[in-house]
Amino acid sequence: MEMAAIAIGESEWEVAVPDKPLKDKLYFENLKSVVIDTNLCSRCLTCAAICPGGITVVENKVDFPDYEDKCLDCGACVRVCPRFVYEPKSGLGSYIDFIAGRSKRFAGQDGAMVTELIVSAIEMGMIDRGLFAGRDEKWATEMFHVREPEQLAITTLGGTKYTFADVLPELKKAVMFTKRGVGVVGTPCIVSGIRKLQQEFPLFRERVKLVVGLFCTENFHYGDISKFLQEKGVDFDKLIKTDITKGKFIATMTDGEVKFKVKEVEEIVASGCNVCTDFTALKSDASVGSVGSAAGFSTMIVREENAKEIIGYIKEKGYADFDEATPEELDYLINLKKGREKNIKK
Amino acid sequence: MEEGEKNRNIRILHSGVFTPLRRWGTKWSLWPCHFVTSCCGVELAHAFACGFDGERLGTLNMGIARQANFIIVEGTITRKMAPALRIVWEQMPDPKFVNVIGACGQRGGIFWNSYNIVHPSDVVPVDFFIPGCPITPEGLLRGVRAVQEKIEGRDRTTIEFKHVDLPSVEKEEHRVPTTPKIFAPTPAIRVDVPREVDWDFGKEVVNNLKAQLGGLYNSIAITDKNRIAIKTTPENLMEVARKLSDSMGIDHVKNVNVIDVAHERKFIVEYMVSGYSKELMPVIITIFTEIGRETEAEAEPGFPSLTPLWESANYSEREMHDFFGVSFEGNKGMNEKFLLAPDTPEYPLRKDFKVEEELYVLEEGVPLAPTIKPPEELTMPVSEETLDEAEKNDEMVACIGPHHPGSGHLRWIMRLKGDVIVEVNPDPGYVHRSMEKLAENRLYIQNVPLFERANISDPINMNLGYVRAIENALGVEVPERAKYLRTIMAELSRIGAFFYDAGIFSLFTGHSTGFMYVWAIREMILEAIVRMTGSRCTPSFIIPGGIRRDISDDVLELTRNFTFAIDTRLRKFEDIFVTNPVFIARTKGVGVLTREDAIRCGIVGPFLRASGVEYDIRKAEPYEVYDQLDWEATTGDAGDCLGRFLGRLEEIKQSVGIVRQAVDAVKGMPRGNVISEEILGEYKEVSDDIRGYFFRVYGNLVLPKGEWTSITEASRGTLLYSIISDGESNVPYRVRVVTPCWMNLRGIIEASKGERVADFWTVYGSFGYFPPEADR
Amino acid sequence: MKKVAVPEYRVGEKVKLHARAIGTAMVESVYPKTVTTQYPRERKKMPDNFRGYILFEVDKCISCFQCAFVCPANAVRAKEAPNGRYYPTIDYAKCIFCHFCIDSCSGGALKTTKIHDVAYKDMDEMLTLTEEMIEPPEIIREDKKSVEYLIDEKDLHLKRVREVDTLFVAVTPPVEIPMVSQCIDRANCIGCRVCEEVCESGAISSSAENGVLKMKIDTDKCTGCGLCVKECSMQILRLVRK
Amino acid sequence: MIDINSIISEMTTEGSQVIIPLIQQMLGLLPDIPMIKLMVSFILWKPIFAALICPGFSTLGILLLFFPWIERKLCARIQWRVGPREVVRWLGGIIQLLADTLKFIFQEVIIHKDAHKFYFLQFPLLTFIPALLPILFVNIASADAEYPLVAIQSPYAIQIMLALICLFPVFILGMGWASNSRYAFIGTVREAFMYFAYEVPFIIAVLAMIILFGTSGSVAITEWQSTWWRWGIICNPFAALAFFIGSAMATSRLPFEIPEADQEVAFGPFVEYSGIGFGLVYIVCYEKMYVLSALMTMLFLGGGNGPYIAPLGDLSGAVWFLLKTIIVMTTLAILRPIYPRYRLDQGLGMGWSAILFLALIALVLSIIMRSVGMVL
Repeated sequence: MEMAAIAIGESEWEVAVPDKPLKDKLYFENLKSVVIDTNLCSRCLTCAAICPGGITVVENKVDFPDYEDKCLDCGACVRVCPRFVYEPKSGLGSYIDFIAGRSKRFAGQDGAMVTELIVSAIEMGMIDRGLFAGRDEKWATEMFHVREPEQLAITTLGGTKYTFADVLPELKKAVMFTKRGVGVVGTPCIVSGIRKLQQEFPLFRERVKLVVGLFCTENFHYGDISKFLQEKGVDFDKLIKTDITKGKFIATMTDGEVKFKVKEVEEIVASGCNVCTDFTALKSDASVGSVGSAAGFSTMIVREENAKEIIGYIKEKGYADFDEATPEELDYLINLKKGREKNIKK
Repeated sequence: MEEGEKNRNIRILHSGVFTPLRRWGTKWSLWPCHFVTSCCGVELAHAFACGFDGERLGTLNMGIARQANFIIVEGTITRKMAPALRIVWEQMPDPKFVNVIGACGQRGGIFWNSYNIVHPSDVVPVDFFIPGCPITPEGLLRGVRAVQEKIEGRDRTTIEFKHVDLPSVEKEEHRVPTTPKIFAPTPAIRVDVPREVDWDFGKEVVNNLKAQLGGLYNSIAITDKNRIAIKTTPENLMEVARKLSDSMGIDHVKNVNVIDVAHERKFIVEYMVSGYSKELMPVIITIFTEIGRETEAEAEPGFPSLTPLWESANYSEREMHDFFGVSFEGNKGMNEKFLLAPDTPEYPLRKDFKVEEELYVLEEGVPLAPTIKPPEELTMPVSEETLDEAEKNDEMVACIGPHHPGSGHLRWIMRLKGDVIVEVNPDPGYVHRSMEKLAENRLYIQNVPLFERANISDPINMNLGYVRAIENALGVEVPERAKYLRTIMAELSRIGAFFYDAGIFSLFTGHSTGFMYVWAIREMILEAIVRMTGSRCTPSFIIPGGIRRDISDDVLELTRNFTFAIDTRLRKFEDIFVTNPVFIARTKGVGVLTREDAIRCGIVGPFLRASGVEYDIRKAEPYEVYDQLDWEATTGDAGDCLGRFLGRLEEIKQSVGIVRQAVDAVKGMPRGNVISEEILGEYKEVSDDIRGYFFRVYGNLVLPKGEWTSITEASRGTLLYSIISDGESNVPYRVRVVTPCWMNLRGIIEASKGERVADFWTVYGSFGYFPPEADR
Repeated sequence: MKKVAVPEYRVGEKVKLHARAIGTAMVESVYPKTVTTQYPRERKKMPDNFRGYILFEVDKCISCFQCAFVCPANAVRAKEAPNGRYYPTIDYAKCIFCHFCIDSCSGGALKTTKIHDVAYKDMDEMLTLTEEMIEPPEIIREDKKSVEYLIDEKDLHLKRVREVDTLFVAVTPPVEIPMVSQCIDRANCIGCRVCEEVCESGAISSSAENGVLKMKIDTDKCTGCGLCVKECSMQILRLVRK
Repeated sequence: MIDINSIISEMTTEGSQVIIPLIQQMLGLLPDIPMIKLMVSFILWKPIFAALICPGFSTLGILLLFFPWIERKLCARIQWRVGPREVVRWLGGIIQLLADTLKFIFQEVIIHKDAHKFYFLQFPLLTFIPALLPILFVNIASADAEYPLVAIQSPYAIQIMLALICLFPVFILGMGWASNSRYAFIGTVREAFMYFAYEVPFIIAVLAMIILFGTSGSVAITEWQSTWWRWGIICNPFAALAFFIGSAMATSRLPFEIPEADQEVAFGPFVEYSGIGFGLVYIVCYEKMYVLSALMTMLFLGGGNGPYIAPLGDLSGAVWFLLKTIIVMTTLAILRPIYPRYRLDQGLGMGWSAILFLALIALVLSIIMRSVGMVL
C-alpha cells in the first residue's frame, strides 16, 4: 500500500483554513445553511467522503447527526463542496473528439460503453480499479469496486440507475487502497465533486486517473422512487430493468411491463437536480450517454488525453464499433438543463 | 440461571439430621461425570492422570451421569451439545455440582462471537469458573478444592485483587480509535492467480491436461509450485473429474471448498484433488467452477456432486451443504444437517451472515459478550430413515455419545444385528466452533491461536500449517535456526499427539495403565513445551517468519535429554500394553482397511500408510528441515488396528530421532535471529524476541491476492489450509482448513462395518480421532 | 520407507509376554516411577516465561490500544481512567492466555505472573479492571513444597524442595525502538485534528490564527504509539525512528 | 418356644467358645453382670462368631470398606501415581470408601421412568443374599485346631456354596432387565454369555478338587490340606488356574470385565443405578470377590492352615485364612492394571476351549491321583 518511499517527515506543518460566512458557527452549520437547507445540495456526497466526523445521508438529505458533538470543525466539507460557491455551467464544453461507440464485449445500454472504457483502462494498466454502481435485490444502488474484468459477470452492474449512488465515499476508500490509480463513473454532480476534491487535495489528483461522466437530466432518491414505483405496481422481486425512452418510463418485469409518462415522476425529482445545469458532465475526462447516436451506440465526448488514449486502445484491440455522432441532438436536453439556472436563488 | 437453582445443592446438603456426615461424605467423594465437551478435556486428563492424579482428592472419574455428582464442563458447549449437557445434568442425582473450566465455557473465550456456541452458565447452574485456555491441571484441582470448600460452607473466589487507584490528574477527553481491521470493499476473489515458479513437471502436466480436456475447461493455471487450478463449468465438472481420474490416476479429494462471493452473486466451488502415485504426491489440482448464488423459488443452488466418483468428497460436501446451502446433487446426505445443530442459524458461512464485532473499549452497560439463547428443546433426534431401515431389517439402533465414556464428543448411531455392527452413522459437530467463519473476521495474526485450538493435543502442527500458508503467500524465507526450532517443536507435538491417541486407545481397550504410562510421557513433553513457550498446550509460538522468541540452551538440553529419557518409560509402556497378548488379540485383524478402501475413503496420514500407501508429506513435499535430517517414513500393509498403532509407534521413534538430530544441529548455531527480517521490516532489533512489537509487525499483515494452500503432515495426517485473500484486507476472505481427523472419520465408518460391537472402540481408538479437530 | 509388520506370536511367546506384562506390574508396584505432583500441597514450578495472569504498570503504559487490538478473544478492552487516558482491562472469562498483548506492549507495561490456578464463583468477577491489575493479587495457596521436573538422559525425576515458590517474576523490559510520529504529506492534511484528539500523551497540538491552522508534533512527548497514524483519514502521518 | 437354657448349655460346652488368649484377660475384667457375660459368650459362640465376626459380617464389612482402597492404591502405584490420599491425610486416605459410602447413602436415588420400579430397587438388595450365604459354610480354623470355626457344618458345604455362587448372575440379569436401558440390555446379555463361559469349567474345577479330597465338607477339606505340600494348588495346579480364571470371569475382573466395560456399555447392567443403589452394586462386586477368594483359599490354599500363633488362640487360623484370602483378592485386583479387556466372543471362546480344557485336565488328574492312590 506504500505509494511513496518512506520519507523523513516533519513535525510542524500548516493547513490553510477556508473562510466561514457564518463566523461563529461550525463549518458544517455553514454548509448546512448555504447548501443543504437552500436545496442547492446535489447529494454528491463529496463532503461525506472527506469528513473525518460523520456526514452521511439521513432521509434523502445530507446530514450530520450529533454534529454539535462530533463535528471537528475542520472545514474540509466546505472546501470540497462543489456548490458551496456554485458556478453553474452548461453546454457541450470543450472536447477533443465526439464519437459514438458500441461495445462488443459488454451488453447493455449506455452502461456497456462506460464499462468498456473503464475495463480497457484497467487492461492498459492506467488504473487498477474502477468504481461502478450496482444494485441489490431491492434495486437500491450499491458501489462496486472492479479490479478485474471477471468481476463484471454480474448483470446488475449494467443498466441505468435512476437513483443516487454513494460514489464519493467509496472513491475515498478506493483511493486509499489503490496502488496505480482509480477510474470512476458518475453523474455530472459527482464529476464536479471529484474535480473539487482533486483541486483541494493532491492525493486525489495523483490517484484518480480516469473520470467518466454520464449524461444526466435528473436523478431520484431511492426512497422516493421505490415508493413511487411500488404505487405504480412494480414488484422489485420481479423487476428486470428500467428504461426511459421517448418520454416514457418503462419498468420491465418478468411478468409484464409498467409504463408511465416521465412527467409524472417530475414531482419527486431530487431538489438538487432542479438547480443543476450540467447535462454532459463538463469536467469529466470523457462523457458518455445514449443521446446523439444511433440505437445501440453510445455517444462519447472525449475531453482529455487519457480518455483519448483509452479510445485508441479500444480501437486497436477492436473491442468496440465506432460510428459518427451528432452533437446537435444533445441541444434539446442541454438547453432544458440550462433553463434550470433560473431556479438558483442568489 | 435462577438464584434459587444455583444454591439448591447447598440447601440440600444442609438439611436433615446427618448434615455433618453428609457434607463430609460428599466433600471427599466428588465423582466427576466424565463429560468431555471440548479440548480442555486434554488437560482434564492430565489432572486425573499420573502427573497430578486428581484421585488423591477422592474425585474418581466416573463415566456415567447416574453415578456422578459433579460435572466438569470442559470448554466449549456448542448448540448441539447444550441439550446433552442439560440432559446429563438432569440425570445426575442430587446434590450435584458443576464447574466450568476453560474460557470457552465462560464468555466463549476465543470463540466468543461464534454462531454455534452457548454459555454453559445459561444451561446449567455453575458453581465455579476456572479461567484458562486450556486450564492447567492445577487450575482444575483448585476448582475441585473450591467445591469442597463450598460444601464445607465457604463459598469463595480463590483470588483476591488489591485495588489501586489510578492517577486522576486533570482529565482530558480522548477520541477512541477505530478498529484495526481493514475490509476491502467488494473484493476481487480469485483462486487461480498465476504465479511464476520453477516447476517443469507442472508445465508438462498443464500441457497434458490441456490436450486431454479439450473444450471441457475454461482455464488452467499454475498457481504455485505443486498447485494447479482448472476452471470449468458445472456441467463439465464431472467429465473433467472423470478424465483426471482415468488418465492421470487422481484418486482422492483433499478438500471441498465453497467460497461465497456475495457481492458478485456467485459461489466458487472447488475440489482439491490429488493422486497417490509417486510423481503426483505433492501436487494438488484444484478444479473449480462458479455457480449463481440466487435461484428461483427458494431452492438451494445446485451442483453435481463428485461423491459417486470420489467417496472421499462425501463428508466435506455435506459439510459445505450445511455451511452454504449449496446442494450437491448425487450426495445422499443433502436432506439433513450434518455438522450443525437444528437451531444453528441457517447457512452461517455465507457472507451475509454477520458475527458480532469486537469492541475495544470497556463501557458500563455494554455486555462483555453477546447474549446467546440456549436451545430449548432437549432432544437429540435420530433420523427417521435410520430407524425405519433398522426396523425393517430387525436390527437394534444404539446411540453412543455424545456423553459416553467411550464416545468422545460426537454421536455414533449404530445399527446392530446381534453383536455385529451393520452400519455406523456419525453425527459430528458437537464441537463445531465455527473456526472458518471466525477466521474471516479476524486479523491474520489473530487466527494463529484460533486454528491452534482445533487440536490442542497437536497444537504446534496446527499452528505450523497455518503459518506456512501465510509464509508461502508472502514468499518469506524463515531463518535457519527458527526452522530447526520449529521442526523440534512440531515433532514434540507429534509425539505428544501420538501418546494422546495411544492413551485413549488403551482406555478404549480397558487398559488404564497404558493410559497413565503415556500420560507420564506427555507430561515430559509438555514440560519441554512449557519451558520453550510458556504454555503447556496452546503455545501459539510459531508466527509468520519464525517463532516468537529464541529458545535457551538449557531448555534444548532438557529436550535432548527427553529424547533419551523417553526410552525408559516407553519400554515399560510396550511391556505392559503394546505387547500385551490381550491387546494384540483385541486389535489384530480387526478393522482392516485395504489399500483401495483406504484411498477411496480418503483417509490420511499414518492410517493411510498403515494400509500400504507410501505418502508422507514430510518426504513428498519436504518443509522446514525435514529433508536435512536422517529419518524414515513408515508404512505397513496389514491395515488393521494393530498395524495402524504399531506404524505410528515406529513413527514416534523416528520423531524422537528427528528431535535429537535437530537439537544437536541447533546447538551449534549462533543464538538470536529467529524471525525473518523481511517480515520485521523496520523493527529488525527484535529478531530474537518479538516482545514489544508484535502488533506493529503483524497487525497489518496483508496477503497477496489468490488462494494459498499449504499441506503439512500433522500428527494424524495431512493438514490442509487454504487461505483465500483478496490482496487488500488484513483479514482473510476465507480460510478453509481440512483436518486429518475430518478425513479419517470416513475411514472409521468403513473399518467398523461388520465388526463386533466391542471392536468399534478398537477401530475408533486406532484412528486417533480427536473430535474438536474434526469439527473445527 | 520403513515397513512395519504386524507380529505373529506362538503360544510360548505369548506366555512370555503375559509374564512380561505381569512382571512389569510387579516391579512397578514395588519400585514405582511415580511422577505425581500432589497439587494442593505441592506446587509445580513453572518456568519464568510461563503465561499466567497479567499484571500492569501504569507508568509504562502509553495507551496505544495495541493490547486491545491484538487480542484474539477480545478479552482486553481499554477503559477510561479518571485522568482520561485509556488503560487495559482483562476479562478472564475470555482470556486465552496467548499473551499476544504482552508481546505487543512496547512499553513493557504488561507482564506475566505464574498464577494460573484460580476458581471464580461468579462470572461477573472475572472481569479484572485496571485498578486490580497493578498490585500482585493474592490467591489461596495450600502448598508447602515446590516440585521441579528434572529430565536427565535416564528418566524424569521430581525434585521436591520445601519452599513456597514465588509466583511473580522480574521481567526485563523489551527492546526500546524509539519511534515518533511525523507528517509526510502536509499538502493532504485536511486540518481535522483527529490526531490531536486521539493522542493520549498530548504530543500533538494545534493553533489557528489568520486562517491558518498550525499543527505541531512535540517529538519529546510523542511516545510513538501510532494511534494518530492509524486514525488519520488521509494517512499523512507515519512513524519514523527518532 | 426356644429353650434358652439348652442354647446356653450348647454355648458353653467344650470347644464351642472362641478362645483368644490375648483378650481373655480383658474379658475377665468385665463387670460381673450376667447379661453382659451372656452376650459376650453368645458372640464368642463359634457359629455366631463365624457368622457375625469372622469370616462373616464384620470382617466382610471391614474388608469392603478398605479393600477398594487397597485396590485403588495398588492400581495407582503401578500406574505411577498416588491414589486416594487427601481425605484425612494423616491416615493416608484409608477411609476413602467411608466417604464414598456416606455420599452414596445420602444421595438421591433416581428411578427413571422406564425402569421397572419394584425389581429395580429389589435386585441390588437381593444380590446380597447369594453373596452372603456362602460365607456361612467357610471354615477358617486350621487343621490343628480341635474344633472347627464355621457357622454351618455340612458335608455338602462346597456344593451349596457353588450353588449359591452360581445364583449371582441371575440377579445381575434381573438388574439389567429392570433398568430397561439399551446399555443395560447389552451388558446383561454379555453377563449371560459370560456366565455360560465360566460356569462349566468353574464347576468342573471345583469338582476336581472334591474328587481329589474325597469330601466336600469344609472342615474335612481343611484337615486334608494340613501340610503345605498337600495344598490344592500344589496337588492340582490346573484346577487352581481354571478356578482362578473362572473367578476373574465371575467377578468381572479385567481382562474379563466384559459385561461392565465402561468404555463400551457404560457399566452395563448398572448403568441406571444411582446413590445407594449403585453403592450396593459397587459393594456387591467386592463381596463376590471375597466369597470366591475365600472359596479359593479353602480349596487350594489350605484354608486356615498355618503356623499357630499362640496369643490369638482360635483366631490364629482365622488370621492365616484372611491373609490368604486378601492375597487372592489382591491378585484378582492386580489384574486390572495389567490387562486390557477381551472381546465377548474371545471371552466366550476361552471359556469353552482353554479353560474348559484346563478344567478337564484337572479333573482327569484328580481322578488319576485318587484312583492310583497317589494321594498321600
